[in-house]
Amino acid sequence: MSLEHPAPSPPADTTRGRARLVGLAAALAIASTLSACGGGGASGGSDSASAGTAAGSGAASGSATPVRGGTIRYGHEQEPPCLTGGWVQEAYIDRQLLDSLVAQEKGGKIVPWLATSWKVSKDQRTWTFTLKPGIRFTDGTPLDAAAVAKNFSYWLDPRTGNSTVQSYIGGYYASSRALDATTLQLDLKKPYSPLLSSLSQAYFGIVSPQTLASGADAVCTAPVGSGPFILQKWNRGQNLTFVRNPSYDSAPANAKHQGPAYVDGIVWKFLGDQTVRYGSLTNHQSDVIYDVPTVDWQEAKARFEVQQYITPGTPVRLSLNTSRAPFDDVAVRRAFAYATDRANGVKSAFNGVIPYNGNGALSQSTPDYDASLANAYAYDPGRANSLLDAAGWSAKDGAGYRTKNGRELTVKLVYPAGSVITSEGVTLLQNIQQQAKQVGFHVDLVPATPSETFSGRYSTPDSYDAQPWYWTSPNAGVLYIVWRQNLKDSPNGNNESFYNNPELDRTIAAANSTLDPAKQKQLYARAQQIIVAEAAVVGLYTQTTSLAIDRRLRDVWLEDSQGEPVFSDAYFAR
Amino acid sequence: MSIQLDQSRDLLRVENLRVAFGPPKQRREVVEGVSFTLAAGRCLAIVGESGSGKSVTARSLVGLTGGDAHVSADALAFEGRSLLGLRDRGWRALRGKGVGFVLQDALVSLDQLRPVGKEIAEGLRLHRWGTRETRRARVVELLTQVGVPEPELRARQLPHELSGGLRQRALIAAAIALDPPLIIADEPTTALDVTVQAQVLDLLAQTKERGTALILISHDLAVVARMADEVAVMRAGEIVERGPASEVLARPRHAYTRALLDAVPSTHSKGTRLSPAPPSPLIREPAPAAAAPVRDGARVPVLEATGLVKRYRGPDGITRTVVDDVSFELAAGETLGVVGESGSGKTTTARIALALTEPDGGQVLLNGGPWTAVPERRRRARRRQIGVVYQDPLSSFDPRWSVERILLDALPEGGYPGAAQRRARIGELLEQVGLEHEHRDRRPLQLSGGQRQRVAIARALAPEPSVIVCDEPVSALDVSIQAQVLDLLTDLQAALGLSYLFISHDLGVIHHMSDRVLVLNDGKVVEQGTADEIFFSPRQPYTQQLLAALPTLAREPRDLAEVG
Amino acid sequence: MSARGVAVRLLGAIGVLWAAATFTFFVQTLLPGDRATLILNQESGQTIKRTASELAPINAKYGFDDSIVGQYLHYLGGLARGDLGSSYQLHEPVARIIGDQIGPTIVLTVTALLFAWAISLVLTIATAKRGRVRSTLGSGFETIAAGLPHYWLGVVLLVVFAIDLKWFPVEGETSLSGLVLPALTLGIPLAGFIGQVTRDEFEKVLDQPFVTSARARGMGDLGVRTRHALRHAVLPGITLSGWALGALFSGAVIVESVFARPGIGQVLVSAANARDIPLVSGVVMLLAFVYVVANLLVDLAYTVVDPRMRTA
Amino acid sequence: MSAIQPSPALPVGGPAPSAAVTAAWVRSLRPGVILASLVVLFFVLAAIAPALLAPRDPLAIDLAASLRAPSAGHVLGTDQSGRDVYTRIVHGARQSLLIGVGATALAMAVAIALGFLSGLGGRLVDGLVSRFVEVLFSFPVLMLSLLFVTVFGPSATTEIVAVGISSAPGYARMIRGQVLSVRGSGYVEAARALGHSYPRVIRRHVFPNAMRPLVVVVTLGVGQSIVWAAGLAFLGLGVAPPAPEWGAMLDAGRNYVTHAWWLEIFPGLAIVLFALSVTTIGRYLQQRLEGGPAR
Repeated sequence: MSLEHPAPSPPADTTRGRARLVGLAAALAIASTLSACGGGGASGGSDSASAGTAAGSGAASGSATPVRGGTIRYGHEQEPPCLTGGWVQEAYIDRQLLDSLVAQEKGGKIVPWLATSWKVSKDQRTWTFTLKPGIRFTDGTPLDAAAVAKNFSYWLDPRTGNSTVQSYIGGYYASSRALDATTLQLDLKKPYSPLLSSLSQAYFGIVSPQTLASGADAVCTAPVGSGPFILQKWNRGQNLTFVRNPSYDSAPANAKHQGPAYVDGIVWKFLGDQTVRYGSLTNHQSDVIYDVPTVDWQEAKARFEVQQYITPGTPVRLSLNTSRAPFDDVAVRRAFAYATDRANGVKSAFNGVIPYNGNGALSQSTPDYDASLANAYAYDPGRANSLLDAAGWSAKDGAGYRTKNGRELTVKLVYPAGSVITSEGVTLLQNIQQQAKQVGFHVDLVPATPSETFSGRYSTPDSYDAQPWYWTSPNAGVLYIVWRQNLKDSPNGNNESFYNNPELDRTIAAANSTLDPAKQKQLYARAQQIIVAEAAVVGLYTQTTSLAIDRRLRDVWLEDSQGEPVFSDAYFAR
Repeated sequence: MSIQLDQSRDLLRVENLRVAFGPPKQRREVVEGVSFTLAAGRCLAIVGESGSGKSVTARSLVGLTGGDAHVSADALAFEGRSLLGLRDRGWRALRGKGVGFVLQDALVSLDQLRPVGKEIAEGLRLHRWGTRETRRARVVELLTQVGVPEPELRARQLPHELSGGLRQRALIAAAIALDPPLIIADEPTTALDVTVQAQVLDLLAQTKERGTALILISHDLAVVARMADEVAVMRAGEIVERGPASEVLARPRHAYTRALLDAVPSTHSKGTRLSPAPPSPLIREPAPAAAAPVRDGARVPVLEATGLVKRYRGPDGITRTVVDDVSFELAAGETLGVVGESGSGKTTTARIALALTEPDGGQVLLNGGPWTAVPERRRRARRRQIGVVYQDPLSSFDPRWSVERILLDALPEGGYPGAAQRRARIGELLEQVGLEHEHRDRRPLQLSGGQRQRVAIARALAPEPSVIVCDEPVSALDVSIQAQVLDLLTDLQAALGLSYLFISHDLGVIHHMSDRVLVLNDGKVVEQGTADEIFFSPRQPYTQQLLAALPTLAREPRDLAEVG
Repeated sequence: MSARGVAVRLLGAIGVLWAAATFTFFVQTLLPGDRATLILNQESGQTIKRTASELAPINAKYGFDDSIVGQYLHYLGGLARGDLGSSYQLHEPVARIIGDQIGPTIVLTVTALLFAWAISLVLTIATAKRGRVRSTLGSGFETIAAGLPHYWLGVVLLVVFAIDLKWFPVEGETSLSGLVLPALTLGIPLAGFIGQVTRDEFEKVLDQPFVTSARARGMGDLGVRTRHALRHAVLPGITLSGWALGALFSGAVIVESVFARPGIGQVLVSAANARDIPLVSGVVMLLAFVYVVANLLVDLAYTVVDPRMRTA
Repeated sequence: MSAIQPSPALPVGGPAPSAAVTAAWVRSLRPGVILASLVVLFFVLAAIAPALLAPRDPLAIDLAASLRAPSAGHVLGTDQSGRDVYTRIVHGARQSLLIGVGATALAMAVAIALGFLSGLGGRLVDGLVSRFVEVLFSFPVLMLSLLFVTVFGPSATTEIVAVGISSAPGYARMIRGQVLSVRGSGYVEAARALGHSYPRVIRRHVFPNAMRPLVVVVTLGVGQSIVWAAGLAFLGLGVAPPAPEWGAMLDAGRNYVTHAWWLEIFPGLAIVLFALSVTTIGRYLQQRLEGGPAR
């Protein structure tokens, strides 16, 4: 039993809500009770999470003896089309099913998982992993070095591959082979220091070779791994059900215990509507939910155990299209950054729950983040005006927008609606639109449907001026993915600013290939400074996820590479 | 008076019955102090035109005047028990068991979604008569009693599967199911063909003979003449005359009763005016001898039909011949009456004559020239030579249009060069049909039934035709209005030398109007001849049967008295 | 119905299905944007432009390199064999996906239809022609109900009765109690529509002579309403129900989203967003089929209520 | 003598099934009709000259005043970015009404073309058009709208086209029935008997009379179109923010429903109130037109 929290009791406002509502017309009833709920909740626990870690409002960890049994009802948000692939939505699920070679701890420290130890050659091009012996996939196939090698080949095969994996190591990977049952050798074309950190992500979870052999459909819908849970059924549009892997014995070193999970299984529900999701928790239909609505955060902190995870990698930021006017002019890009009070806009849109990230290059929780850039381009409309005047955008049209040679200062801001940018994100964009209007920018908000987004309609240089996106990554190596030059012979679709800077490219490449932490940090900082100085992106907020957990459920934690919830240590307190 | 019976023997006593509708402030009196009594086994007929309050009077006797009605009376007693202040439960006990009620038009008076037998058994069930089994037997017995053949089968059928006569019998069966001492029949034969009407009246007479008292509501004096012991004539909510049937019908004392009786067209009324109204003022002099069409130097009929045939394919895929080898001639200035029961092919014949329906065989010549056999394009210019007046004038007017617009539309194109002339012509037409200037701007919905029919006649006259086809032009009108319209048609014929193809199911009207008569049955011409030949010496059995079935005032009052 | 009637109807139904499939196929195929890119990007959560070498295997796998007409004929061929194809995005046969999801949607829509009928009938019987106040209340409710947007009503019901009062589950449950709020959300506006036509007919019927006949036999008001008037009054509503089923499926898309219920609505929205042509076409075909069946059922119900249809 | 016609005729299934009305209802709701007219007038005025009714800028943000409950300063409260909800509802009327009216107009145009083609064409044309309408009918409104939005992307035009096209078949059926009934009416026959040409009869009788009941249907349709269009916006397929539009406001307000109810309740009330008002007026008109002018 936790000492910090009283035994679970019905939430205090249940009866209050009922008493108030009886006998009132529905609409009025909502009015009265909801406004009553609207006030700030009692503050318990920390308001913001520390960088790079999961932070809870006083998680009840390990203070009671774990008990076996029970099924966790988890309310997640989005349902991905496939269970494995390269999207973070798939990673959340994979973390329950698959084991990776290594795990990353708070602060970027790498700890053993399937690999008990590893070493790297002097030229940093040959990595040798020693695997834990005797591990089997849940279909009975042994998890040996050959199986891991097959996974690598599968990911990097252009016909079957995983393009996210390819983004990370495609430029470095040469080959992999099993030296013996427990020894895997990985050969690189050039040194890549973020390798281990990258491997800690669930995209690199090891799938049974039998699944791989069954083809893409099986990999998508029924992947078999060696993880703590086994996929039982996928009820499309509704939920996934997992059962415990009874012979699980390959938990990462940072797990709270080794051996099979305590609970019997998980019902992984997809509850896209945040009101429903949070309501499901308050109504005791879920034991834990993902992404607590920011409006409910204060209340949730008082009623539940909450955890927040600030995703490392890039923050959610606006990529400015440097390949065409008006953002081909660095002065205009800077002016745009100065013109918008993003710090307050974020605070308002996200109810003060999600932190502002002024450094557009890296999220504040990423190792090697340059904190000195946190307040880059603080709101300064005066400066924005003078920059624009100097850049020739000095005239104004009837609507109050600036013009240059008769052309209006228009920014076509395309955002992927419904998936990446939540309604709160849309609120922020509207705030930015209005702020930018004050200095004469005409920001045209264009919501892109998921179909338009993913079919690449807005991925060409002539289709937008600004676009928000993020890229989760446990290390600063993500800079290589995002800022590698977009060249004819080696295109880089992830460079959404179409910003080609050989110096930046070299700096990042050098950072990626050095093992000296101090030097590496310095190089990454240099890269961040270039990006920020050039204002090729404008930082908005950190991609932040959170959990709210019923107090009966203990020891749920968010792992550190991407913030996936880990349920293998969780148990229901009696 | 002899009808003042001993009160103790009165089955029903009504004193100063008043019925008003509407909320207190806008209350509209519909029945204003009606009094009568009825002894067991007697028949009282309440006669009146629409709006006279006769139906409301009947309904107030069973408490069915509706929600916003206000009913009061000095006395309202049935079998010595006062009905005043009766609550819903009391009324329900009375209805069906004490008083049977028969409405007109059985197709809508029976629930079309339920088998006839269930409807008949309903009254039994409601008054907890017998068991399900005995009720079923009783239904068959009742149907047999009212003369329905194959009663077991009929009991299972739906109203629309039965003919109008059978439906009316079923309705009577439902009313007499519990042997009530009193039957109220509200226009029980109005929608029926004359032969069927006779059968239904016979049935009611039999019921009466078994000792049931009868209140018969009707607009038709002839129907009443046959049945009633006593007649009450209602007008505007009051009884204007009441007395033994023989007295009232033979020697009416009240002017209204007299006017009503005069208005009934019959074999005796031919050549007389039916309405007291003076002839149309425009028609001062008789028409110049009708300009008859001439062919090869000889006068030819204005309308000449030879061997007309029309077949229709029903939804069941069976082809029926509706008009079967019909031939006739209509001479200039003459009226040809076409008479027949429903389904005899009268209307189809009229439509073929108008060239609105293409015949499958035969043809019609108009004023000596081919008419139905030429394409519509060539007919169009000649259409002004033949006009039409329908039974239901309302539906023949575009509801959006005013009277003036309707008539303007009917003026021949190019016939009147200026707007002023067209307007003058319309004024003339209105005057001819006896309408006022103020009616110009009215819409059809704002006119009374008689006025509408006058507008329809004016429209038919507008293109100055030589022939007018009148398809049941007075069937929907009250008898006094009917009289006015018939007189108008007669006047117009005299003044303008028109020829009428006059279609009606009403033998009296046909005899009154026609020079010659065509009797149709099942699409075939049964008999053709002058009106007097047909009516006074019919040769064909069907015609004889038809005439025999006609309830009529023709029988001498003395005969009636003997029957009574 | 005659054999010819059945054949005509069947042909008509097949025509509707074919047209629905064709329309959907071409609308979806001719959309701008590359389908192979869409498939690749959705799997990796990216939005990038793909290289030809990346796209080639996908194009080959799904036959996108074939001509449009070729793809269409291939699709039609599949349909003729009863094969709806396989979802691009979910990697499962369309028939199986639909089969899994259609159950809850049918339960939802049918329950909603029943609710709608129950509400409108009770309301009609209790308020039609029962004095000014009562009938104004009844018809007022109907007018308001008919104008209520599903999504709004759903959110209000959810917040009041599930989140605040906790009388019903908040999400997803396929249990009976979980069905109440979604079915009410769909059923209340429909009850407004059905109620309006039923009330109108009901009031007309109460003025019919046969009702007077029944009263003249001694029948009471409730008896007249339930035994005679009701049966007539439901006829226009039954016709309406055929139309309503389509509207209910539309509404189900929204209601399933508000209440996080499984069902075809959610599948449809995500499939349309993902341009999953086989799946969208499959759902469209299904709805067209439901429409055809619904109309048959309406005819059948009509015949049951109105025996004239049997003998005419 | 009543001339009640037994009518086993099947009622026409239309998109606006509320097409039925009773005299009692209308009479009893005269004050309701006046009230409804005022509501519609208000929203029409809001659509034409929103600044007159709500002088504030519907887009202007005030981050310091976010999520304020209704008060004297902001009668209907403020949203997340401190924008005045009342102002946004008033300014949103234009977009919403435009979509409602536009969709109904489009539906009518399509339906009139199809309905008249069907009603006046021969058996073959009627059969073909009726089949086509049948196919359109088998697409539920939202289904067709989804397809449209995925093709053309979300915008007011898309919403108009989507909702318009998908509600057209119901109207088309109704117009066809109307044309057939007018064609078979007594006055058309009377006009033919007078020798008027076919085109003249169509022009002077069939067209205006077949269109007559549409006034009502159009009124009812506008309300329903707005409801459906708002449904699309609710699924995130509506017009682009921050343009104020009722459906989009509902969509945005949905996440705050437990904390800032006014964001969800008031735009919803605007839709309900407007739909209710046009329906009330439509039914009143129907009574007036079908029942004829008072005597």
